[in-house]
Amino acid sequence: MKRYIIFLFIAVLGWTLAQTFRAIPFGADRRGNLDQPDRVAAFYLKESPETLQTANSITAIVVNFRGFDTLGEVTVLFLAATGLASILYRKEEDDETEERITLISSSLVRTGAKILFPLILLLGIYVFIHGHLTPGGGFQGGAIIATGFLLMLITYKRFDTNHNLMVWLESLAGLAFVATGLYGLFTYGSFLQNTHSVGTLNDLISGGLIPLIYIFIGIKVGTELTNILDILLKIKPGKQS
Amino acid sequence: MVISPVHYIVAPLLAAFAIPLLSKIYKDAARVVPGIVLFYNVIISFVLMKQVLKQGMINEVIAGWQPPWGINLVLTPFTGFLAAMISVMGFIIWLYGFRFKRTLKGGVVKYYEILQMMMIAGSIGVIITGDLFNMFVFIEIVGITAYSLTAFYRDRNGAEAGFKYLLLGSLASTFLLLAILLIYTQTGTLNMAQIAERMPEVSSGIKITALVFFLIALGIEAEMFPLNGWAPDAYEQAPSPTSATFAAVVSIAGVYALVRILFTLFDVAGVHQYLIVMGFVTMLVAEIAAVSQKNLKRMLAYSSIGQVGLVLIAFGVGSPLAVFGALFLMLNHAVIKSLLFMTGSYFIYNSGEKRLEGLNGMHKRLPYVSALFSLAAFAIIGFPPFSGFWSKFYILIAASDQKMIFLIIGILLVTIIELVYYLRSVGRIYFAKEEMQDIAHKPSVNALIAMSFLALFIIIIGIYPDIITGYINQAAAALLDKTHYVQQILGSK
Amino acid sequence: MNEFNELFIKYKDLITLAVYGTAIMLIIIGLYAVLLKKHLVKIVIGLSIIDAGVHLLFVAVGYIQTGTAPIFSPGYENAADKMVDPVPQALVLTAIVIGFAVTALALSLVIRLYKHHHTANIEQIKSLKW
Amino acid sequence: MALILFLIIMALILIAAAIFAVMQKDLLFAVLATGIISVVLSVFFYVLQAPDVAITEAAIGIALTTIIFIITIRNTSRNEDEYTENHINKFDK
Repeated sequence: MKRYIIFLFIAVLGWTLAQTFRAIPFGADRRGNLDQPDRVAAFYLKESPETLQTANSITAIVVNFRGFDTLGEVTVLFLAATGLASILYRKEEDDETEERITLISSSLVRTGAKILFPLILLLGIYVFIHGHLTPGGGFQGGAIIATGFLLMLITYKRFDTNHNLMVWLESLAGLAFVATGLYGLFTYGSFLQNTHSVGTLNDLISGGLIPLIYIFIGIKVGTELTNILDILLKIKPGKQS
Repeated sequence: MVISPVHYIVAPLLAAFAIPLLSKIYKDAARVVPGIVLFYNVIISFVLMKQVLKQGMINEVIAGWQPPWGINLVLTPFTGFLAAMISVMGFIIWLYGFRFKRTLKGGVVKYYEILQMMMIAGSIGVIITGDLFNMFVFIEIVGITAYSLTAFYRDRNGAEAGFKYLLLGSLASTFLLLAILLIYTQTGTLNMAQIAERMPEVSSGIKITALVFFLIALGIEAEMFPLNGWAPDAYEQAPSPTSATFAAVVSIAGVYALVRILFTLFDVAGVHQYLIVMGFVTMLVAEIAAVSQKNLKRMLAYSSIGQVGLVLIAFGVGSPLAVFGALFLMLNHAVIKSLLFMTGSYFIYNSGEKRLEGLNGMHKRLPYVSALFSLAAFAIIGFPPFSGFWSKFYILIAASDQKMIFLIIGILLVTIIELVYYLRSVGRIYFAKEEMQDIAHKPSVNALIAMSFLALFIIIIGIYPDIITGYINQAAAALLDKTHYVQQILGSK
Repeated sequence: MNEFNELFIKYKDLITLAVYGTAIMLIIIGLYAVLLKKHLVKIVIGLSIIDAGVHLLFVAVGYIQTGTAPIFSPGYENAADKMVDPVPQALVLTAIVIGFAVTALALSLVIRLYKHHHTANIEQIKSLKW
Repeated sequence: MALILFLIIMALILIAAAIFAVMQKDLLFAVLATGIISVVLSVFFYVLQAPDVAITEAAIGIALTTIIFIITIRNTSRNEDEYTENHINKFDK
């Protein structure tokens, strides 16, 4: 009985979605008037190269126009890592030896990982430093860095992420993000407000505080994701409580 | 330094990011710092409240982009009132739980404190933001912290309750995202004031779909029937200060989000009737379920859902007096229900028994706590001269103004149900025989202060409701005056 | 990209179906898994499939016929009128990261439940009333 | 024409992978199917002029989500239909 109700619900939902999105034509221009913006899309497309001198308008939105969302999002990730730690891994209580599981252990892979690791880190750093110019940015770069650490974590049993350093980096990056926001609040009267000297479009140093904030986001996201992976990899399979 | 609404969010965030570092330097940082931050929030909420009542509204712009282009934080008398209420409750719950953390070992305190503090900060964020997507982000912050805290005790039921909550919560966020997407395609903006302004142009099909999605999503957050399956388990399994926070903070934020979206964004007829019906069903089902509960915290949880149902009914009636009653009830619910959870958890702590039998004869062991519990129980049923009486009274008056006879009968009926199960618990405390045990756990001083403060509040408001009615009146007026809200935010372009 | 634009206009219905239809199908399939599957990991897989569908829907809604990516790289400084809507993309970035956070938390709860019950089957776990 | 065909084939792969992920009893393969969903989805994003989203989906969806699922499966059971014979949970209630 419950099964059929659920099927009915899913069918109704699918039908509703289909009907609704038929009224929203695919590929139509919904940005509004670009010269005198009446919708936010047009406004962002206009202001991002003009006022902010930021080539990647998505970066401009994520870091500046809607930077508060991003602060919240970084917090969500931080809280997820905290929650994960509280649910799974309690050093003080479990008295576990800090031994990780390794998924792969062929020597070829290990050598490969050792070579790839710095390259992946460099790629990640490149991605978030150029976040305001090319596609990519803090989240992407952070995720790439975490992938690099992941590679090391699953191939080397004794690879240590230097937990202390990670905690410091993560906290300081988060604090620096908030502090940059507060700089805007105290200098210009609005939280996260960008500086007025924004450079010129498509220079590496352009967009005012945007690249700086994106670097903080990159470090924060990278360390948080690595932290999450580290916690998950430290679970002992088969341990029962 | 000028105090502005953004401090509500920034102070807890700074603390949350700094606690892992600070606790390396000072061992007790994780326990002390959140208290300082939450107390700071209490202070700024009084300063800001004063300012709001003078100016009518504070509209703080983030990143220097005026609304509707950027994200803005709005403090009206309505949101300011709720934010102040949550801040005060947050601080009191912290004070109550200060000793509780002693029983936790080492590093776990840090996790608990960060999550608890951010749950309160996130709820304030939901309330003060003026941007739809930003509200989604804050709802996610509250959600993530709430799931983790529900599963905080690492027993089997905790994890299960947490998983259940997470499942419904993620479905809620899916529907919320879909609704936001629909609204965005039609209005081209995410600012709530501008959406409200442009809503009449939206075609009715999409409007209804978006409304239904919002109702599903926020119905889950606001514990509305039949989407509240997560609530009793989460209330039961969470640590006691967290249960109190769920009642006093999270449910308030959920109801706020629902009301803000229905009242400000949409102009669809029939929403009020829907709220009345759903609120009534929620209330009735929850209160009937509460009677049959054998577990104290579950009983309180169902009672909590019932109160939320009554709040929704009052919002549904929609007249200024009813909204006034609804806000008053939200305040009372936050204060009284958290007092019930606080005292109730001491009973559980002392008897080691989660079931109602654990209450037997508690007045001998914990006379003061028992008195507080009974006081709160009487207050929530609505006995004069406690504060709970006034909120119910105003809602009944508002319903009778609208000639809603069935509603009045229904509310009175539910009150009788409440009477049954609360009196039953109080009766157990005072008249049932217990198998004697040694006095084990006296409440600590900080918990006593927190609980006494709440009890004092209940009595004082009960005798002199005028202290608070002025504020609530302005808050209700601010919620209902939609055009003023829109003009104030968009006019400051 | 010019060739694509002509084809786009010609086969608009087909492409609309391919994009919107896929997104809605993903949401439906994911919802099926979440509501009817019994294994906890399957339920979480369902959640991530729903997320994928919603994200696709966001990006699809922001797409504009003959549009380019909203990046003012050299040579495209004045090409704003050709650019797709950047807002849904920015929102999706946020949503993806939040989705990952929720998935990680969900899986940690799955692991914890398995440790307690030695099963990940929801029917064997229900010790609370559902 | 090739592009249109490409798009449609990708859409079909997405749906097929999703159905496979839901129906497959061996969870490891189901998880790999969600990985494929992420791969195709990021190509989809790229075609729809969203390179930023494509990179994010590639980094988070393909690598990180898949690995945390695999870790979970390692710590739980691999077979969906597996009913445990170990009825400990009935005794220590």
